[in-house]
Amino acid sequence: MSPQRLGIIAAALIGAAIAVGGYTFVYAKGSAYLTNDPAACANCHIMEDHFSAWLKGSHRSVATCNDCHTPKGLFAKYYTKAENGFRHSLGFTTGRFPDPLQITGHNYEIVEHACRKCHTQITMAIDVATGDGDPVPVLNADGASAPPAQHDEATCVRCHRSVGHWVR
Amino acid sequence: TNILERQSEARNPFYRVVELNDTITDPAVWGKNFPLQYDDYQKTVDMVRTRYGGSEALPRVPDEADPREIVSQSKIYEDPRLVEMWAGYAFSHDFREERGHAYMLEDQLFTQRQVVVQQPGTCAHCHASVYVPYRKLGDGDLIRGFETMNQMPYSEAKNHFSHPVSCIDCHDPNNMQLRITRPGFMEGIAALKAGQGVADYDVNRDATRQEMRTYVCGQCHVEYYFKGPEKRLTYPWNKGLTADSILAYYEESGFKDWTHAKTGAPALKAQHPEFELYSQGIHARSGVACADCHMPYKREGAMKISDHHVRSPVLNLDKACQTCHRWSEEELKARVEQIQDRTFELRNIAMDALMELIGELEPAFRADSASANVRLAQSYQRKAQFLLDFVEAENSVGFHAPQEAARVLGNAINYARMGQIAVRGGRPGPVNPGLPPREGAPNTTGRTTAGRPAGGAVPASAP
Amino acid sequence: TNILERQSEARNPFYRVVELNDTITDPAVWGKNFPLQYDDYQKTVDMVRTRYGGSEALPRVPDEADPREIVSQSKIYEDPRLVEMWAGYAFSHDFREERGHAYMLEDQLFTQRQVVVQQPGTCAHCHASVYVPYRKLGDGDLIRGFETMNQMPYSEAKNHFSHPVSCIDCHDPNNMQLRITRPGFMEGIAALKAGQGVADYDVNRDATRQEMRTYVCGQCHVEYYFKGPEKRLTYPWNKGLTADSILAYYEESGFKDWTHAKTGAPALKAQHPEFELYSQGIHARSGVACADCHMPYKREGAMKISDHHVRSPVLNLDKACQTCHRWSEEELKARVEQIQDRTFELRNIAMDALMELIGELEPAFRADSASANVRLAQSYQRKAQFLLDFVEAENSVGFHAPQEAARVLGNAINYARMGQIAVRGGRPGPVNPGLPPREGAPNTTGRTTAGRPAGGAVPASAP
Ligand code: HEC
Ligand code: HEC
Ligand code: HEC
Ligand code: HEC
Ligand code: HEC
Ligand code: HEC
Ligand code: HEC
Ligand code: HEC
Ligand code: HEC
Ligand code: HEC
Ligand code: HEC
Ligand code: HEC
Ligand code: HEC
Ligand code: HEC
Ligand SMILES: [Ca+2]
Ligand SMILES: [Ca+2]
Repeated sequence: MSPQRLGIIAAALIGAAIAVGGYTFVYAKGSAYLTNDPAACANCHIMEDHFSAWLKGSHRSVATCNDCHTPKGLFAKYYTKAENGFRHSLGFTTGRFPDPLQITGHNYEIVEHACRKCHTQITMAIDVATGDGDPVPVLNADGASAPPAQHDEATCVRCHRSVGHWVR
Repeated sequence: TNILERQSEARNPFYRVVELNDTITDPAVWGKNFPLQYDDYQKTVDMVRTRYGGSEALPRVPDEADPREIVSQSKIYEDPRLVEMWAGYAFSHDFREERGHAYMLEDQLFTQRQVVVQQPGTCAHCHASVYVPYRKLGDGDLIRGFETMNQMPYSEAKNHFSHPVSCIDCHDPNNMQLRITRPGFMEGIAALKAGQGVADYDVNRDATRQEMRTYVCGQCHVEYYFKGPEKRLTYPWNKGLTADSILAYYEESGFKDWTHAKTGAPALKAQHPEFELYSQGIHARSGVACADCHMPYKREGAMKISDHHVRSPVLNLDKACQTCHRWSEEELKARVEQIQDRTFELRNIAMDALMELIGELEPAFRADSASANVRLAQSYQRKAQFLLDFVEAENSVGFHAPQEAARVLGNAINYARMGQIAVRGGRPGPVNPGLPPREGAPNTTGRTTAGRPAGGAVPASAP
Repeated sequence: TNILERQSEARNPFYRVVELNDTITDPAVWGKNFPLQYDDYQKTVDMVRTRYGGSEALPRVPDEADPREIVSQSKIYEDPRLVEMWAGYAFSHDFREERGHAYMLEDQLFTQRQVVVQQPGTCAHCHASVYVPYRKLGDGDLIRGFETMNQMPYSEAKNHFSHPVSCIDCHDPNNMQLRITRPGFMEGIAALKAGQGVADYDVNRDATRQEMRTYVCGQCHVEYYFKGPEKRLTYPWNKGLTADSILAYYEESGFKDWTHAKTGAPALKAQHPEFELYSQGIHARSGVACADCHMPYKREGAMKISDHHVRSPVLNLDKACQTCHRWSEEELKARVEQIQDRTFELRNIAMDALMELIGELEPAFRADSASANVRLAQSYQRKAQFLLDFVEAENSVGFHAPQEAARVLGNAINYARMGQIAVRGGRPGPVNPGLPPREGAPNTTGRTTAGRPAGGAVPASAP
C-alpha cells in the first residue's frame, strides 16, 4: 500500500472517530465535561463507581471532579476537558478502554498537582526543600541551589490515593 | 473553591532565626529555625517496649566506668543461646536491645564490648555526628577524614565528636534537602550499582528524593565489616543485598569476624541489616521508604511535618500505616505481630539446631580439629550462623520482608542440621532444582523436560 | 465505605428463557438464561501454562482404557523425587498438573490411580456434579445420598453422574444465590467453627455473601481423607486450618494414608489445601475471596459479570488484581513469581532433604525395622513429608500465603534433617521458645525475665 493511500485511510479513520466521538459527546451530554457538576460526569454509567465513591468520600462537600481532574488555569482547564471529553466519549462508544479503569499519565499529573491547589498551606513544610512552583524558602544567603534530581516533589497520591473516591 | 484556592498563597512556614552553615553540629542551633522538628527529635529518649521492638527502661547503678542510670534489656540475658552462638566474640559479653537515637553515643561508649576489645575509630561512623569532625580531620575532605578516624583507636577518636546523629548528618543546611554524609554508604551503594551495571553512581547526585528518604537511614542501618588493616568501614554489597549475596561475598573473600571459641569455625557476625532486608520486601518494591513508616507526617497546627521522633511504628500505627492501610490500629498491630511470631518461631528452631550443632561439634573439634567431618561441619556452622544472625540482628523480626526472612531462616535450619549430620560422617546429597520453571504456548512435541537423574524411576504412565 | 463494597453492586437484569429448578444438572439449560456466564464457563477447556501454574496441553495416543487425546504434564515425570516420596502409594503411578474444571470428571475417570487401586465413590464428591445424584440416592436427603455413594466402589458410583461441576453445584436455581451443596464442606466448616467455640454452624444459613465467594471453592479445594470403613469424606479441621493443626489432628487419631514402601513410615498425603493455606494469608485476612481473583468481575457491555472462566489469575492480571493494585501487569506477574520462586527454592531444599532421609532410612529399616533409631526417623519422615506435601500439593506455589508457606517448609526441612540425624543415633535437643514476647510499661524492677536453662552462662554484665 502506498503512503498516500495509507494517509487517506488514516484520515478517514480519524474522521470517523471524530464523528463517532462527537456524536457521543453530544448525545451522552458530553458537554457535561464543561461544567463543574459532578453528576455530569456520572452521566456515563462508566463513571458511576467513582461518582458514588466520591459521594461517600471526604471531599464530597469540598471538591468536585473537576477540582481534582482539571489543571489550574482557564485554558489548560478547558483544553483538558475537551481532550478527555473527546477521548472518553470515543471510549464509551467503542467500548475499548481498560477494565478496570486506569488513570492515564497526563491525568495523573493533573491530579497530583490539584492537591496543591488547595493544600499548599498544610504541605508547605514538607515541600520546604523542593521549591515545586511555590515560594522556595531559601534559608540562607549563601544557599546554593540543589542538584536537579532532588527537586522531585513529594507525591500526595502515593499516600492519599483514596481521598477522592475509594473504588479500589 | 475560591476561598480555598487563596490558601495556596501561603508563606514560608519557617522563620530564619539563625544562619545555618555546614559546620554546625549542635541540633539546638538548627532547632531555632525548626523548633517542631527539634522537639520531636529530642523525644527519642523515650523508652517503650512493643512485643518485639521498642526498648525497656531498666535502672542500673552507675559506676565510674559506666555512668548510665538507665539501660535497655540485655538480649544475651534473655536468650543465653546467643552467648553460645557468639562464643569468643565481644558480643557474647554484652548485647542489648537497641533504643532511640538519643542514646547512640553513650551506648557505644559504655558497652562492655569496648572493655573486652580495643575497638577502632571506625565505630563512630554510625554512632556520632561525625560529618563536621570528618571534614575537620580531612582538612575539608570528608573521605580523608573518614580514613583518618578509622585508623585511630576508639579511645582517641572519641575526643573528636560529642553528639549523637544530628540534623547536619541528614540535611543540607542551605536548603534542608536530604543528603548522604556517610562515606560507608556512598561507597557501598556505588559498589551495589556497579554490580548492577551502573557506573560512577554518586548518591547525592543521582538519587531521587523518595530514595533519599530511605538512604539517609541506610547510612547506618546496614550490615558492615572492617576491611583490612586500615579498618575501612565496608558494606559488602557488590554481589547484591540479599543474605545469600552477602554470604557469597564473604565466602569469596574468605573473611571471618572471629574464630568460634568452642568449635573453631571461622565465624561471621551479621549486624542490623535493616536496609538490606527491607530491600527484599513488598514495601520497598512499592516505593515505600523508611521515613514513611518511621518518620510519618504528623499534623502540627496548619502544617504537616515529618515526625522526627524516630521509633517503632507499632507505637504510632495511625500515622505510620493508616494513610495507606485502612485497617484499625488493633488489626495493624495484629498483622505486624503475626508476621513477627512466624519469624520468631523459625528463628528459635534455627537457634536450637545451631545449639545442637555447636554442642556436638565441640567435642569432635577437641578430639581432632583437622578431620574432614569437623572441617565440613565448621563450614556449615559458618553459613547457618550467618544466615540466622542476619534475621536475628535485623530489628524488625521479619516485618520488613516476611517471606524473605523465612526463606533465609529455612536455609539456616538446613545448614545447621547438615552440620550435625557432617559431624556424624554424613555427606550432602545432590542438589536438585526440581522442574525448571517454564511457560508459554502449549508444547506440541508431546514431551516435557527430560527427567532428572535422582530419585526413582519414571513411571510407565509418563507421557 | 469498605474495600469490598463492589460486592453490593446492583445485580444485572436477565431474561428468563427457561424455568430452572433444583433437578437440572445440565449447564446448557442454565446457560439459556445466563448465556454470558455459560460462555465463560465453557472456556475452562483452555490450556495455557504459566511459570508455575495453568496447564500444558500434551497430545497422547488414546487407547481403550483411556480415550483422552490431550492430557496435562506429568508432575512425577518432571520431578521424579515425588515418586520416591510416595513410594507404595497410588500417586507414585500418576500425578499430573491440574487443569480447568471442564476436565475434572474425565481426569478422575482415567487417572492411573484408578487402575492401581480400587477407589471409592467418595471421590466423586469433588469431580462431578453430584448434587442431584446425591439427592436422588438419598430420596431427597442430600447427606444420606452422600453416605450411600461414599460406600459404593467408584466403578459403580460413576453410573450416577455425568457432568463436571455445574451451575447447580454453586447456585440456588431460584435466585442464583451462592450455596454450599457439598456435605464434606458443611461438616468440615461446622467442625472448624465448633473448635472455635461456635456451636451449630450452618454454612448456608450463617455465612456472609463474601464468605460464600470463598466457601463455594472450599467445597473441593481442600485437604481431605476418607474416614473409617464408611469412607466418609472428612476435612480434618477441628483443631484449625494450619498445616500444624491438621498434622496434629492426624497425629492424635493415628491416621495414615499408607505405609511408605521403602522405609515403613506411616505416611500421610496432603492434597490441594488451597482453602487452608489461603486462610493464613494476608488476602484472606483482608477479606479478599477466591472469586475476587479467580472469577473477577468483567465488563460485558453495560454489565459487570463474574468471569466464569475459572483459571490462573496470572492469565488475567488486569481484571484479577488491578481492581485493588495499581501496578502494571508486568510488575504484578513479577511479584507473583518472586513469591513462587522463593517458595520453590525451599520446596526443593526440603525435597532433597527428604530424599536423603529416605535413602538412609531404607537400609536401616531393612536391617532392623524395630530399632529405636528407625522408629524415630520414621516419625520424622511422616511429619516432614506431610508438611512438604502441604505446600507442594497446594497449587499456588506459596502465593496464597507466602510467609506461612515458607514457615511450613522451614519446619519440613527441620524434620527431614532430624530424621537423618535420628537414623545415625542422634536425639533431639531441648526446644527453646526464646524470650517470651512481652510488652507494655517500662519495667522498674530492674530485672528481666529469668534466664532460661540451656545455652551458656549469664554474663556478669547482665542487669
Ligand atoms: C461520555 C461518557 C463520560 C463522561 C460524561 C465522563 N467520562 Fe470519564 N471516562 C469515560 C470512559 C469511557 C473512560 C475510559 C477511557 C479510557 O480509559 O480510555 C473514562 C475514563 C476516565 C478517567 C481515567 C482515564 C484517564 O483518561 O485518565 C478519568 C480520570 C475520568 N474518566 C474522569 C472523568 C471526569 C472528571 C468526568 C466529568 C468531568 C468524566 N470522566 C465524565 C466516560 C465518560
Ligand atoms: C479530591 C480529589 C479527587 C476528586 C474530588 C475526584 N477524584 Fe477522581 N481521582 C483522584 C485521584 C487521586 C485519582 C488517581 C487514583 C489512583 O492513582 O489510584 C483519581 C482517578 C480517577 C479515575 C481513574 C480510575 C482510577 O480509579 O484510578 C476516574 C475514572 C476518576 N478519578 C473519576 C472521578 C469522578 C467521576 C469524580 C467526581 C465524581 C472524581 N474522580 C473526583 C482524585 C479525585
Ligand atoms: C478544591 C480544593 C481541594 C482539592 C483540589 C483537594 N482538596 Fe483535600 N481537602 C480540601 C478541603 C477543604 C478539606 C477539608 C478541610 C481540611 O482539613 O483542610 C480537605 C481535606 C483533605 C484531607 C483530610 C481528609 C482525608 O480525606 O483524610 C486530605 C488527606 C486531603 N484533603 C488530601 C488531598 C489530596 C491528596 C488531594 C489531591 C489528590 C486533594 N486533597 C485535593 C480541599 C481540596
Ligand atoms: C508518606 C506519606 C504521605 C505523603 C507523601 C503525603 N501525605 Fe498527607 N498525610 C500523611 C499522614 C500520615 C497524615 C496524617 C497526619 C496526622 O494525622 O497528624 C497526612 C495528613 C494530610 C492532611 C491533613 C489531614 C487532616 O487530618 O486534616 C492533608 C490535607 C494532606 N495530608 C495532604 C497532602 C498533600 C496535598 C500531599 C502532597 C503534597 C501529601 N499530603 C503527601 C501522609 C502523607
Ligand atoms: C512499611 C513500614 C516500614 C518500612 C518501610 C520500614 N520499617 Fe522499620 N519497622 C517497621 C515495623 C512495623 C517494625 C517493627 C517494630 C516493632 O517490633 O515494634 C520495624 C522495626 C524497625 C527497627 C527496630 C525498631 C525497634 O523498635 O526496635 C528498625 C531499627 C527499623 N525498623 C529501621 C528501618 C529502616 C532503616 C528502614 C528502611 C531501610 C525501615 N525500617 C523501613 C515498619 C517499617
Ligand atoms: C548515624 C547513624 C544512624 C542514622 C543516620 C540512622 N540511625 Fe537509626 N539508629 C542508629 C543507632 C546507632 C541506633 C541504636 C541506638 C542505641 O541503641 O543506643 C539506632 C536506633 C534506631 C531505631 C530503634 C529505636 C528503638 O526504640 O528501638 C530506629 C527505629 C531507627 N534507628 C530508625 C532509623 C531511621 C528510620 C533512620 C532514617 C530516617 C535512621 N534510623 C537513621 C544509627 C543511625
Ligand atoms: C554501619 C553502621 C554501624 C557501625 C560501623 C557500628 N554500629 Fe553500632 N549500631 C548501629 C546501628 C544501626 C545500631 C542499632 C541497631 C542494632 O542494635 O541492631 C547499633 C547499635 C549498637 C549498640 C547498642 C545495641 C547493642 O549492640 O548492645 C552498641 C553498644 C553498638 N552499636 C556499638 C558499636 C561498636 C562498639 C561499634 C564498632 C565496633 C559499632 N557499634 C559500629 C550501627 C553501627
Ligand atoms: C536520621 C535522619 C534525620 C535527622 C538526624 C534529621 N532529619 Fe530532618 N528530615 C529527615 C527526613 C527523612 C525528612 C523528610 C525529607 C523529605 O521528604 O524530603 C526530614 C525533613 C525535615 C524538614 C522538612 C519538613 C518536614 O518536617 O518534613 C525539616 C525542616 C527538618 N527535617 C529539620 C530537621 C532538624 C531541625 C533536625 C535536627 C534537630 C533534623 N531535621 C534531623 C531526616 C532527618
Ligand atoms: C506509603 C504507603 C504505605 C505505608 C506507609 C505502609 N504500607 Fe503496608 N503496604 C503498602 C503496599 C503498597 C503494600 C503491597 C500491597 C499492595 O500493593 O497493596 C503493602 C503491604 C503490606 C502488608 C502485606 C505484605 C506483607 O509484608 O505481608 C502488610 C502486613 C502491611 N503492608 C502492613 C503495614 C504496616 C503495619 C505499616 C505501618 C507500620 C505499613 N504497612 C505502612 C503500602 C504502605
Ligand atoms: C489475591 C488473589 C487470589 C486469591 C484470593 C486466591 N487465589 Fe488462587 N491463585 C492466585 C494466584 C496468583 C495463583 C498462581 C497462579 C499461577 O501460578 O499461574 C493462584 C493459584 C491457584 C490455583 C492453581 C491454578 C493453576 O493455574 O494451576 C488454584 C487451584 C487456586 N489458586 C485456587 C484458589 C482457591 C480455592 C482460593 C480460595 C480459597 C484462591 N485460589 C484464592 C491468586 C489468588
Ligand atoms: C466440585 C469441585 C470443585 C469446585 C466446587 C471448585 N473446583 Fe476448582 N477444580 C476442581 C478440580 C477437580 C480441578 C482439577 C481438574 C482437572 O485437573 O481435571 C479444579 C481445578 C481448578 C483450577 C486449576 C485450573 C488450571 O488451569 O490449572 C482452578 C484455578 C480452580 N479449580 C479454582 C476454583 C475456584 C476459584 C473455585 C470456586 C469459585 C473452584 N475451583 C471450585 C474441583 C472443584
Ligand atoms: C475434597 C475434594 C476432592 C476429592 C474427595 C477428590 N479430589 Fe481429585 N482433585 C480435587 C481438586 C481440587 C483437584 C485439583 C487440584 C490438584 O490437582 O491439586 C483434583 C485433581 C485431581 C486429578 C488431576 C490431577 C492429578 O492428581 O493427576 C485427579 C486425577 C484426581 N483429582 C483424582 C481423584 C481421585 C481418584 C479421587 C478419589 C480417591 C479424588 N480425586 C478425590 C478435589 C478432590
Ligand atoms: C464453582 C462455582 C460456580 C459455578 C460452577 C458456577 N458459578 Fe455462577 N457464580 C459463582 C460465583 C462465585 C459468583 C459470584 C456470586 C456473588 O458475588 O455473589 C457467580 C455469579 C453468577 C451469576 C450472577 C452474575 C455475575 O456474573 O456475577 C450468574 C448469573 C451465574 N453465576 C450463572 C452461572 C451459570 C449459568 C453457571 C453454569 C454455566 C454458573 N454460574 C456456574 C460461582 C459459580
Ligand atoms: C479485592 C482486593 C484485592 C485483589 C483482587 C487482589 N489483592 Fe493483593 N492485596 C490486597 C490487600 C488488601 C493486600 C494487603 C495489603 C494491604 O492492606 O494493602 C494485598 C497484598 C498483596 C501483596 C503483598 C502481600 C504478599 O502476599 O506478599 C501482593 C504481592 C499482592 N497483593 C498481589 C496480588 C495479585 C498478584 C493479585 C491478583 C492475582 C491480587 N493481589 C489481587 C487486595 C487485593
Ligand atoms: Ca529497639
Ligand atoms: Ca494447573
